[in-house]
Amino acid sequence: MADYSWKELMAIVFAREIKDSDKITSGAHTEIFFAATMLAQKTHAPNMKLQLGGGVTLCNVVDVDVEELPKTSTGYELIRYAESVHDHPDTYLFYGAPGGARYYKEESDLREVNHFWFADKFFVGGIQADKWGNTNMIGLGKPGKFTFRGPGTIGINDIAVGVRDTYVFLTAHDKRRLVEKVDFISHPGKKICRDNEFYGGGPKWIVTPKCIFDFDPDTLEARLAMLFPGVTLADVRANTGFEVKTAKKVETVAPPKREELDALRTLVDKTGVLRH
Amino acid sequence: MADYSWKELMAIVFAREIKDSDKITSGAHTEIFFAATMLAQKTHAPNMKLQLGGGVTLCNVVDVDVEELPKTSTGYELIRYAESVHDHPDTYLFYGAPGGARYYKEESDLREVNHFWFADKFFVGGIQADKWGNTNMIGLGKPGKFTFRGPGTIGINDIAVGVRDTYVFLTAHDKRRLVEKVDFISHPGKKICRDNEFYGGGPKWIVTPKCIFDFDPDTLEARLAMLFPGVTLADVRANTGFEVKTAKKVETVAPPKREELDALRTLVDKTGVLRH
Amino acid sequence: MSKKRKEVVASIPDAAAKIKDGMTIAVGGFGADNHPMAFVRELIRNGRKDLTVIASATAGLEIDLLIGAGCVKKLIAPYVGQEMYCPIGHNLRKYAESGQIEIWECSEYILYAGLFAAAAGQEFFAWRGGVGTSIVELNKDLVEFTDPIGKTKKVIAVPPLRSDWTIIHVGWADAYGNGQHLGARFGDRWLARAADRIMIQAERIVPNSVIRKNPFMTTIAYADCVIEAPYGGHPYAAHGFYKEDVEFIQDYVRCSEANRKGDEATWRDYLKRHVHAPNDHYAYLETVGIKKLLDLYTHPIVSW
Amino acid sequence: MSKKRKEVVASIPDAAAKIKDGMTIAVGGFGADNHPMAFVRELIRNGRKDLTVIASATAGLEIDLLIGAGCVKKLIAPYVGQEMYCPIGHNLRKYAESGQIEIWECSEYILYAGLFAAAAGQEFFAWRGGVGTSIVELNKDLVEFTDPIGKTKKVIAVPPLRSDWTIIHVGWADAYGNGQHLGARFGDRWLARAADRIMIQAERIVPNSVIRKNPFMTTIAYADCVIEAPYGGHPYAAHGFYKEDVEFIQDYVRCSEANRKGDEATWRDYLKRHVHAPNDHYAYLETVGIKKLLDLYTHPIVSW
Repeated sequence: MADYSWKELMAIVFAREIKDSDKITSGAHTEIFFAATMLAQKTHAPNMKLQLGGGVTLCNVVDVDVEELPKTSTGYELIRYAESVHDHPDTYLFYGAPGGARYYKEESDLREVNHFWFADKFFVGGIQADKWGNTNMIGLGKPGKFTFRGPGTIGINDIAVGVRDTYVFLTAHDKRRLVEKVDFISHPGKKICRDNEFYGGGPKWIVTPKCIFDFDPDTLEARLAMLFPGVTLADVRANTGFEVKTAKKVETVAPPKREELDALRTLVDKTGVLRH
Repeated sequence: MADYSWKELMAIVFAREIKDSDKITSGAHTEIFFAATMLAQKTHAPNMKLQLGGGVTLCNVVDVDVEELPKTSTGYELIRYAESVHDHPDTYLFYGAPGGARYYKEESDLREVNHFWFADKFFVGGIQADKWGNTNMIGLGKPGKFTFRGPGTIGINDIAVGVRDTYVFLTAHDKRRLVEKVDFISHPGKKICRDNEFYGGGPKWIVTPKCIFDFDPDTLEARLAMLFPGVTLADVRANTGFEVKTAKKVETVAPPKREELDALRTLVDKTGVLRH
Repeated sequence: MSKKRKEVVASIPDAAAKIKDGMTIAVGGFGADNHPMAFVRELIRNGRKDLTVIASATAGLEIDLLIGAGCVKKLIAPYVGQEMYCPIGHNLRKYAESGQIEIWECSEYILYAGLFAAAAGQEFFAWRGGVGTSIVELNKDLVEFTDPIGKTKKVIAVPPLRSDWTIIHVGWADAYGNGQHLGARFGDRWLARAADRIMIQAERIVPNSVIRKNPFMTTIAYADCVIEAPYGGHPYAAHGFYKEDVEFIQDYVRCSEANRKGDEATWRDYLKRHVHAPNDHYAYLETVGIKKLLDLYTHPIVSW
Repeated sequence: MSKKRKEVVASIPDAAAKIKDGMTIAVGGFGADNHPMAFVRELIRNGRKDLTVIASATAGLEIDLLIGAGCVKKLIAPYVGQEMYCPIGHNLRKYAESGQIEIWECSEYILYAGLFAAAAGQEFFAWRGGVGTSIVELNKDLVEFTDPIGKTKKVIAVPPLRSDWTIIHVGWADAYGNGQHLGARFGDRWLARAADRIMIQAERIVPNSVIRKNPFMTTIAYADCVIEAPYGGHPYAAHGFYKEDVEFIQDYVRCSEANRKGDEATWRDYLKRHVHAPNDHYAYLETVGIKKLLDLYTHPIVSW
């Protein structure tokens, strides 16, 4: 049995994705993404700009002791990590990328801009996701008749206009959640983003407990890119509600290294919030 | 010779206009309008809400000693009178009247709303004003060719959309300033405000060193309403660039009473900024 | 010679009596923090109904409670839940799935866009977010149009969202209605600016001189009414004073889940225990207990 | 194991060298307060030209100086003057009336609308103010259209206004680019948010721990470059440090008025005395004199 929890694995996988020049706003699943982002700042990305939670605390924890991993995204204690705090609506005033469209080109010099804006990466949840990466937080059913009411879109549609990459994160992998077509779209997938000339690229990944999908750059359809340790392609196919296409090479996500786990547990999650 | 200066007279005339329920933002001619508004708070309008200057200091001086009348509208010392300070753009976030259109009806219960919004009264300057109350801060000449460049519109056009009454204030009265038609419109008169369905009523008065014009409620044209002490109708006619119509009864502005002057000089303008 | 300034302090019952059936109210706070719970409970005691409720951009279970108590006719909210404690409000689900409440579908910034339009006195606010989603299909008040400059991109016109009263919980306020948050402000200032009238629920009323020490920290200027309610945010956190009461929230989640699943007795009992039986705010606090309240203490972080 | 954070402090010459001919810069402050004058003077020393300058909503003579020094090709400003000291900037008049600068005609909120559109990544910002005035006639970038909801009222679409660099004077900042105003913020935050890159001119650089004491007072987060310039706002006021130098400003007004009236020698002499001859910021301060600088002291008002 692995000596790490699923949440620890997720935090480490996402921390690896983070670059020193990134501007990141945390979204759903506070405890995992707060851990991932704080871990990245404390290890390889000390200049990554980080907005935590609806209190819009711009945090840097490189030289600050994280006594306990925050469990809610709105708590007063987040201010201990903050260098700047803003009204929540102000977060949308940080949306415009420096240089506008120019920012989104690969290797743009504007990537190195220091000031915070919103954002290179954003983590989103969903009650459904489809093969286009459209996700749904609104509910199931039809307009005027919900068979299941979801929590609401939060601000994911607002964010989709400008954020470079979103990461869709599902807490379970089954045919109810991964569907051919979502009932409602709260977060538009890559195709809709492109059709509407958004700067934002839409989802880069769909992450589930079994695997990571990325997107075919031509068709903009989801394709299996990585399996978590111990999961098979057949397992993914059996539990996915759309036809599972695959990337040229499907890799297995590298399990946490000893030093990654040590860093997570000694620098960010001392009390083991993610372990249990 | 009068024992008061013209600026003192102006401050007292405007202070008389101010009601306890008013929400006021000061505009041009800092020293006169700061004096008028502070004087009103210290005498008959202790609950009048007052935004002073571009630092958006919301000030109440009822129980605060005004050591010296501020000479600029942006100074640090204004913060001494403030209970709340905002970013300058935020002032435009206070624009929407409580109740929307309902606020602007006479005797609306919403007049008594306590919270600040922008605004019942605003004082504006101009390099030209015409008989419609259109005023011009942009310049003289034609598009693409200024013979005289004015300072710019500041925000008067923005304010005109929602402010109940503006007071146009000219520092001299002559045919160059009071014209048949302004070269450019920076502050729209009452007719333009009505035609565009603004909530804001446009100018209530045009005030010059000689007289006060108000507006015919039907034609929305300026008409002479009050003369300052010692000024004659003939004098106004001779120095005005449009045909001077008159209100049914042209009154003379009451000179400052002893107690008004005393209050001004002992409570607001101790150092005599307005006297000289 | 100078007249005195008007004070706007009221008791909780007198303040709550200003809210009438059918009004639109906006309720401040965010997530598990800074909700005006003493005021919310008093509204329920008064049996308010047919309210249109504008929630914060990430509403917590304060809105779920109002729904479950039958006060809400229409809900304007981009989210109702409590993160890991309760991903989706159970009463939200019960009432939305049975069609007992109308939902004005929106996202965080579509909400703010409407508040902005109201606060700034504009006919609408133009915003790109929401294009390409189901929100416009679900909310007929939103109108899609084409960018008049570039002529190609789609934009959404969001109409003004105005409340009759906005109720905000702050750390402290003076008697003239000036409130200061001691921690995060979330979207409270925007909810307040779009209000016809503003109600402050303060942990503490303080002298005006405390406010003037740092007027940059004043977040609400000249509210129309101020009530004092120490621990008035319980069971949620109040920044600068206390953290959320996790067990209490978990009890709420359990009882509201029972309600959603048809066990209305458990839910009625919850309302009786925590809203109706204690006849005022201090009687409510007695049901929590002094030690529990004091154990929620958080030490100050921000200095001024 | 942890890597160190990057510090962004630069000397005034190194910072000013980042501004190239033809760039768009925005200059913070308001009226007679909080202008980044040490930086502005260095730009003039460097002979910058063809700049597009976005001014504050009520620009003072810092912009008039840049115009008179020949740095400006296009001006985006709703006002340039200095209230009772100088109702209209003399160099503004000279250059505008002779057609040597282009003016992007706007008002305060049309300026902010453009900054907002840039900051929020929107194609335009819809605003009613300006309808019925000459502004739309004078500024072809503004497009009038009809409210898509109500279908009757006219609205103006304001395109984004983005700067290559925005330069803001603050009270203090840390080495990572976090700045705090010690007094009024005016429109500085909006000028900064619309910037590709942000330059802070700070009266003082302070440790990061000073910033963290009250992060609600941080007005600029993570500027791209920070310079330290004590008395860097002179002859204008810097909130929390010193007031404006009235005599110095009056001398400016006199010399710029002479320039407008054709006496270019007086103006050239002004530039020589106060910009070109002193070869750095401290040499400039020497021309003012220590006693004069110290006499401008203002005592602190805001506490935190």
